[in-house]
Amino acid sequence: MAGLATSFGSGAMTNSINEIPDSKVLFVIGSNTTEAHPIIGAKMLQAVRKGAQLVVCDPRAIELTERATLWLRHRPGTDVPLINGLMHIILKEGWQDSAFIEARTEGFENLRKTVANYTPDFVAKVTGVPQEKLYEAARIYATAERAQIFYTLGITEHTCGTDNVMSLANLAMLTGNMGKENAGVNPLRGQNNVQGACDMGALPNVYPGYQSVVDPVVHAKFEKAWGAKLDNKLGFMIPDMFDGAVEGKLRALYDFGEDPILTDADANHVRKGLQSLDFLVVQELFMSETAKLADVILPGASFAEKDGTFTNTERRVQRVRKAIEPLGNCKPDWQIIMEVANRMGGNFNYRHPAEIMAEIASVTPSYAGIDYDRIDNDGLQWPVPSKEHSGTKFLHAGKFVRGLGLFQSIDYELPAESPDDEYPILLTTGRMLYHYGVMTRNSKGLEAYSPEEMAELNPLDGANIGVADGDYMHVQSRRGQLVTRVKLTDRVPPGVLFMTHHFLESPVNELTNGASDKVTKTYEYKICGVKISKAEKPDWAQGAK
Amino acid sequence: MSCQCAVEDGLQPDPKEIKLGEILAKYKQQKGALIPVLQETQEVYGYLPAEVLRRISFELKIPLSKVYGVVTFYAQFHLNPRGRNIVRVCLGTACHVRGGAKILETIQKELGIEDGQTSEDLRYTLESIACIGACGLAPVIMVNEDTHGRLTPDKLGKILAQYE
Amino acid sequence: MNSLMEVCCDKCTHTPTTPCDKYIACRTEGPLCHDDASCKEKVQTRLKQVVIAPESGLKQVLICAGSGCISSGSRKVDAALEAELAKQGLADKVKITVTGCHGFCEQGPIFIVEPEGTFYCRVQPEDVPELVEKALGKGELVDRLLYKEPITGEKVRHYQDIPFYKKQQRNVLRNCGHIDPENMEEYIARDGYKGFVKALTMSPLEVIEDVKKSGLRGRGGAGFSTGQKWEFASKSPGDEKYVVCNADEGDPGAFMDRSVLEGDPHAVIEGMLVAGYAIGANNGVIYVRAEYPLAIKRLKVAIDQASACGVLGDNVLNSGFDFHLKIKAGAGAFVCGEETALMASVEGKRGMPRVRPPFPAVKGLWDKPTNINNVETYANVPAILRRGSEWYAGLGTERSKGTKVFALTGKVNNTGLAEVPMGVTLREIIFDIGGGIQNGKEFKAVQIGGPSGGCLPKEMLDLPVDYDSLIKVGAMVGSGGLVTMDETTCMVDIARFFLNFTQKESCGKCTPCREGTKRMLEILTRITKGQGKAGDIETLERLAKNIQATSLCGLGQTAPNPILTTLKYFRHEYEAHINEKRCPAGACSALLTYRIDSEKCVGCGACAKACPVNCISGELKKPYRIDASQCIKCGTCMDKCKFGAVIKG
Amino acid sequence: MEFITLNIDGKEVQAPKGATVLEACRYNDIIIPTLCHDPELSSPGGCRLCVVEIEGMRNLPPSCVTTAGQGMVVRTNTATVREARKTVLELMVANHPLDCMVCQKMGDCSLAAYAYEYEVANQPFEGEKAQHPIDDSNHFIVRDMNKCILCGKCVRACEEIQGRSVIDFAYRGFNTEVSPALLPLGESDCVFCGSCVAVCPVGALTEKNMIGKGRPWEIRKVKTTCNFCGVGCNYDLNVKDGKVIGVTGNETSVVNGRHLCIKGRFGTDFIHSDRRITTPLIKRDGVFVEATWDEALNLVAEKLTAIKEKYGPDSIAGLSSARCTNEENYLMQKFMRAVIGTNNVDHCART
Repeated sequence: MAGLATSFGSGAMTNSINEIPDSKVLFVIGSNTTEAHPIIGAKMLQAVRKGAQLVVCDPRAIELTERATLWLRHRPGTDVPLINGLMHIILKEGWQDSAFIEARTEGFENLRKTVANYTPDFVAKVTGVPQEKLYEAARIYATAERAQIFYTLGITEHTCGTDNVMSLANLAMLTGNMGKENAGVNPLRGQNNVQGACDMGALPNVYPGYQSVVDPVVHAKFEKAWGAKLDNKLGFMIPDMFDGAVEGKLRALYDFGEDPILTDADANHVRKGLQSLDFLVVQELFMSETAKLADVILPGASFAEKDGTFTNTERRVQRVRKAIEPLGNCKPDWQIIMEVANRMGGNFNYRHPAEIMAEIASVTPSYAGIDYDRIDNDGLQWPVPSKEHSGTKFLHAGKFVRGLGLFQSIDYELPAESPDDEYPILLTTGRMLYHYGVMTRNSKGLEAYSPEEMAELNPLDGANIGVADGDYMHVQSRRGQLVTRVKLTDRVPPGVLFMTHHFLESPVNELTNGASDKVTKTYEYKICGVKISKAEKPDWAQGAK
Repeated sequence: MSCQCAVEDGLQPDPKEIKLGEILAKYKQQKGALIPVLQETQEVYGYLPAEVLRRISFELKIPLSKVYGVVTFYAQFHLNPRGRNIVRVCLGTACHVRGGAKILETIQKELGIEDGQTSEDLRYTLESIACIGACGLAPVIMVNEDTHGRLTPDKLGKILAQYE
Repeated sequence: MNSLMEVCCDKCTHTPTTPCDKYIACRTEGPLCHDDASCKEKVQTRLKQVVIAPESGLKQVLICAGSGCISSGSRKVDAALEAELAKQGLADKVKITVTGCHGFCEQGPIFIVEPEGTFYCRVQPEDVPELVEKALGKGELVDRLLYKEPITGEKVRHYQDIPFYKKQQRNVLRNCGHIDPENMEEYIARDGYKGFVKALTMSPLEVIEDVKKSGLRGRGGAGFSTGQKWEFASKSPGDEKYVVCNADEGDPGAFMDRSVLEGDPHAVIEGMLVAGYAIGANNGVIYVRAEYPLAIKRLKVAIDQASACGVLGDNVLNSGFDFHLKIKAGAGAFVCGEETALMASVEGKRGMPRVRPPFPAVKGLWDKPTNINNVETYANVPAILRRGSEWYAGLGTERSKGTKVFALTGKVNNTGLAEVPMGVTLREIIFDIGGGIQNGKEFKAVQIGGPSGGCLPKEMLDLPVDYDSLIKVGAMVGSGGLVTMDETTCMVDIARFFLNFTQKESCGKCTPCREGTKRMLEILTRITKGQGKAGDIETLERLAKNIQATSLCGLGQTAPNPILTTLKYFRHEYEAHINEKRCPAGACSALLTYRIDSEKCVGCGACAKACPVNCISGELKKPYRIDASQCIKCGTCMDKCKFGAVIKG
Repeated sequence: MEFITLNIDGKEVQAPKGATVLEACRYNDIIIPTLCHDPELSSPGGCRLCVVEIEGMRNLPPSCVTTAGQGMVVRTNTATVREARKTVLELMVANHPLDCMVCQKMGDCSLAAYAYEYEVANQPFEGEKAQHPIDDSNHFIVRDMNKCILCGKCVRACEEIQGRSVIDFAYRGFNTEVSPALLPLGESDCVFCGSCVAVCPVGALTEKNMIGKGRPWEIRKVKTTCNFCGVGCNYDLNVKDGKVIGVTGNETSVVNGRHLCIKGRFGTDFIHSDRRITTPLIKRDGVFVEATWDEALNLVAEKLTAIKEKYGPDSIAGLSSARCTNEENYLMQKFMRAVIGTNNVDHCART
């Protein structure tokens, strides 16, 4: 998000989901959309059915690559050279949108100098993508009247994640594919309310609506609005929290339903951090790996048991409605927080989430026009600056949020950890269709359908270590180890292992690297080195087919 | 989709598979190629085995359900092995009025199989057909490519016996 | 020169890549680009070898190799002939031409000696030595192999004097049986491709105007004006257009398209070329039933030959017009004869019709403007161009022009193809050409137009056969199948037979056809089994009416026609089945009883021996009897009895 | 928008240019029964239930695929039309199991509703009925093709909405069935999005998890936003007796219409998982012990207050959640900032 915020002034998806079926060119990179965002994936397939050209860049063969007009199978971690290479070709062929560059952007000369070094020959060598495919991709994207870029964690979950994002922003601005329908840069947000959590300022550097905590005007506004003295320095990001805990700087953690042991990289480091705390409160639905370490567990309510709103990936604020009473003694999370706050001297007096939304609207300019009545049926896409405003379908029309779009000159950096002689296999992680996070393991149907990890390994690598399809193998990195079942498939190229993070029996984040992006501190989930060997069927799998 | 092709297993490539590969290569770039591919493939295999349909679907990028839909729509395609000799009894109008039904009945008795079935020794497959277009010779049957006309029930035994 | 297709000398530059616009005329009148007596001599000499002239002293044998004659053994005859000619030293004197169908399949294998036109029929290999010796060597007649008129018993020598042919006017079929369909020079020698060359001298719009003026209407079904159809496709905007030939002749009882494809494939190609030129299409597709392997083979040969000499391909005859032709083999679905289903099938899909509009002329094959006609329609086109639309419009009736080929089958003496001008009566076709009903039985009805048509009774025999008259009485020209029935044919059973066909061939897309034909068939089957109930006729009528009104395509809309016409003209037969449990025609086996006439029975016991359920008993030399309670009504006893003692009723 | 004028049932009415006769009728609140038509999908014109009379046209054209024309005269409710529709319905009913009383679709079945409206006799025709084995091969969708009326909406939803074509028509004529290729659905490439179930007008396709759980009139539907990925699909939670028994699509959902993925449609049973924590727990001597809310909340407040006093506000951090609502995230950060006094608040993915 920081990447797009730097380039455009706003980090959200520029366009709307329902623009997809009528798009003519879709450029998808680092996104297994049909599995991670199935409805968006289906809309992409609808576009293909209507004749859209689909360019997919992914090291893995996924459903989208089968349906693509063109598939660029670049090596993991080579997104920046790939995009720079495409821009090199675009400039060489004169396919850039000079009028757009002139009128709407700054920093173009720096970009031009950088990408000059990314010749097709060099890029083909680094990325493994043949030159003619680079040309074809550049042509399809740049010569389209309108083209949209989509990406997800395959782009961001790298130490160079911000660089990757800014490269894509460069590509879009270079060709003028910005600020209109069916043209833009669209990060597909992972969780149901990751957009909303950011919007609400659940970030150490901003208040709701991305208002900086270090901006004195903003600081004064919130002190007044909340009637409290507020801190004006940046807080800890997640990796800082676990580092701080290990170092003794952080003493207590209030965990609001996250399970960082399973979902954050380098699980052993996370566990160690959590164990170092004096006090850990976890508000949860299930006894997660993290909850097991808690001093107090406060039982929250599921989304069906409470009212509220989620903000989806296209910035649409939509209602969550209470369908049933909270189970047992559970309480909606907003009530729990309120009660804790009030016991610590706060003065939180909300009778219903609608009242909280009213307060949000009063302090958050992009949510100013939102209330429960207005979003009752269709929701509203922020920015909604006033009660009269009908929401914003696509961003940056006529003008970027930051004024001029900023070209950044980005160079290729190696991942923090690449495969080597000792750990020769590149481990990359992602999602699959049948589970979401770690919660769907509690759905009987989904669990029965997809009960355990099926790590994807190329048959050649399988043959090397003597595992057959359906066997189990041992995977070890510098940080940890696990046992997983194996699916031999040429969906992954030789030398690459793919796993998901849904299964606590094969906890992939025991292996992943805790190194993170220099700006956003997003972990490098997508690349680390591991070694593999055949394993016996583990105890937890004795029931498996 | 993982490909378990014969070459990888170090086995001799199956000549039928090679033939299928040639058919697919010939038609891959042509639009509307599914039916000719199925026809030529059935020439090679005698019928259309499931794994062959999967390969055709994959190579022609046509969903398997659509391939299956086409195969089951047309009378010409068969999902199960067929007899060495295909006996087609014409039940067209002209043959009907000249006793085609009796011909079919007699052949059923003779071969011990019903319309649409294949004998256990795979010698014969019996089918009825709407019209061969040899109405002048009614009643007619076709055995493989040969047409036999002006039939009476007592001629049938001798005709069928010719086909091993 | 071994073929008219060869160049006369080096001066001739015609090839598919350097085409000459006079190529076709040059084949028979050439050379046209230079004056050279020896070249002219070569062409004329060859021409006389192709079309045997009476004064040449040569003889030609036309042996039919249509599907009908092949199954009667004609390929063995021509092999024997070749050997025998060599043996008797006549190989140089006699030219053998293996032809397509003569249309008189009943009498195959057919063996015609030209130039005098002596017609021998049912010729077997063992007849060949005698034919060679007498007919070809000495010029004598082989009397026993001549055609015998079934009613008078008179022997007929000449082809053109046989009543079956005499009353016909062969336009579409003019080459069938007279040329070697696998040799393009024979087509060209008989004015082939001259119609197309003529078209090239006209503008596409003039061609369309000409075809409109001719009055030609589609020969496959509803009888829509061909010229108008072309006009729609011509006016429909599109950079790419298609010409499609519907050769999915599926009506049981119709085989004229097969005969044309097997006997004169170039006529169809020529018709398609004209259509392509007229509407601006550069690609053509012929969709042929898979059940017609010989037609497919001959078409392939013809397309290859036409392509090899530049009549098909890019810049045809240096006209700037490109035309490429492909064959698509069907895969066994009657409904693919419906034009939208046919195109779906060409596109590799399930052959399910779609709703029209849009019509193919607007959105056809691959969603491009498409003209689709059937084989016979295209085969009519060359002569219209060559001989003029006035000539064509002079044939037939006011609103139905030209000639139509009918496939005459069933209980008629002469089964085969009859081409007659539109407007002749059913009686003329069935009695004058067809020679009346077999075995002296009485004519009862004729099913005209296949499963979509209707059954007409003897009161209708004097009905002129044209599009509009037939529609008025609930039948249709359709593809032109004429199935005649005699007094032993049960009309309920015939309706059941057609419903069984349409029900099996329903594509399943729309409810009325998919479910409705099934229910009608079930009711008809019940009636023929003696299980009919009061109210069945009314239910049939109600279903028929609603299926006609609501079905998606022509197959469903016309499926009830056989029921409605048999109900209209033979309602009493239905009533007899339902109310009296009796089949007046004696055809429905469930309603029959077999008994033995003790007067006629000689007590030979053949019936008892043959009975599959052993329900016939008796003592030798005394009358046998059938136990009706055990009898399965298979009729074997009746077939076996040589004394006509087994009676059914 | 341009409009045309036409006459429907004797009244001059207006309709948008290019509309079908069906759309023109609906635009003017004239009811036409349909089974195979769906505004979201292409129109095959196959069921023939929507036939009408149009002056100058042969037979009874289906309104769903006939374009309305200026000056057209349409009759939607004549005896001929009603009889044709009734016949179509009778033909469908004649090939349909009549086990309505135990059918999951009872009360929500279009065929039953129309058969009732058009007074279809109970057993209109005797004869053969389709005999297909029930495909129960997977955890999510039950396919009873004996109840299928071959409207093909599932086929089109799979192709046109999902872009997958896992199912299609197979065989032909009376034997036509909708089927995945060669194998039951559970062994096909189906991703169990359930779009086919969502569009099925009869009981041929049903959600396995809802079978026997409730009748339409017993169920309360609550529209909400899915809690899995970031697409933000809306759907209806189906509630009976205070329990969520399943999920159905809601066509008013702006992002996704009726369509969902496997998780949204079939994965919400986690709500009632017996693994849910339903009472506050306090760890005493390494073991969790059930506690009252007051005990737990007091303990949390005491501990955090003590740590804040001892080590300062920045020794405490809040880990908020991308799974919780905006209101909860807002309160969480407000709590950290205004009550604890630190900016140490973050949540998982900040991409």
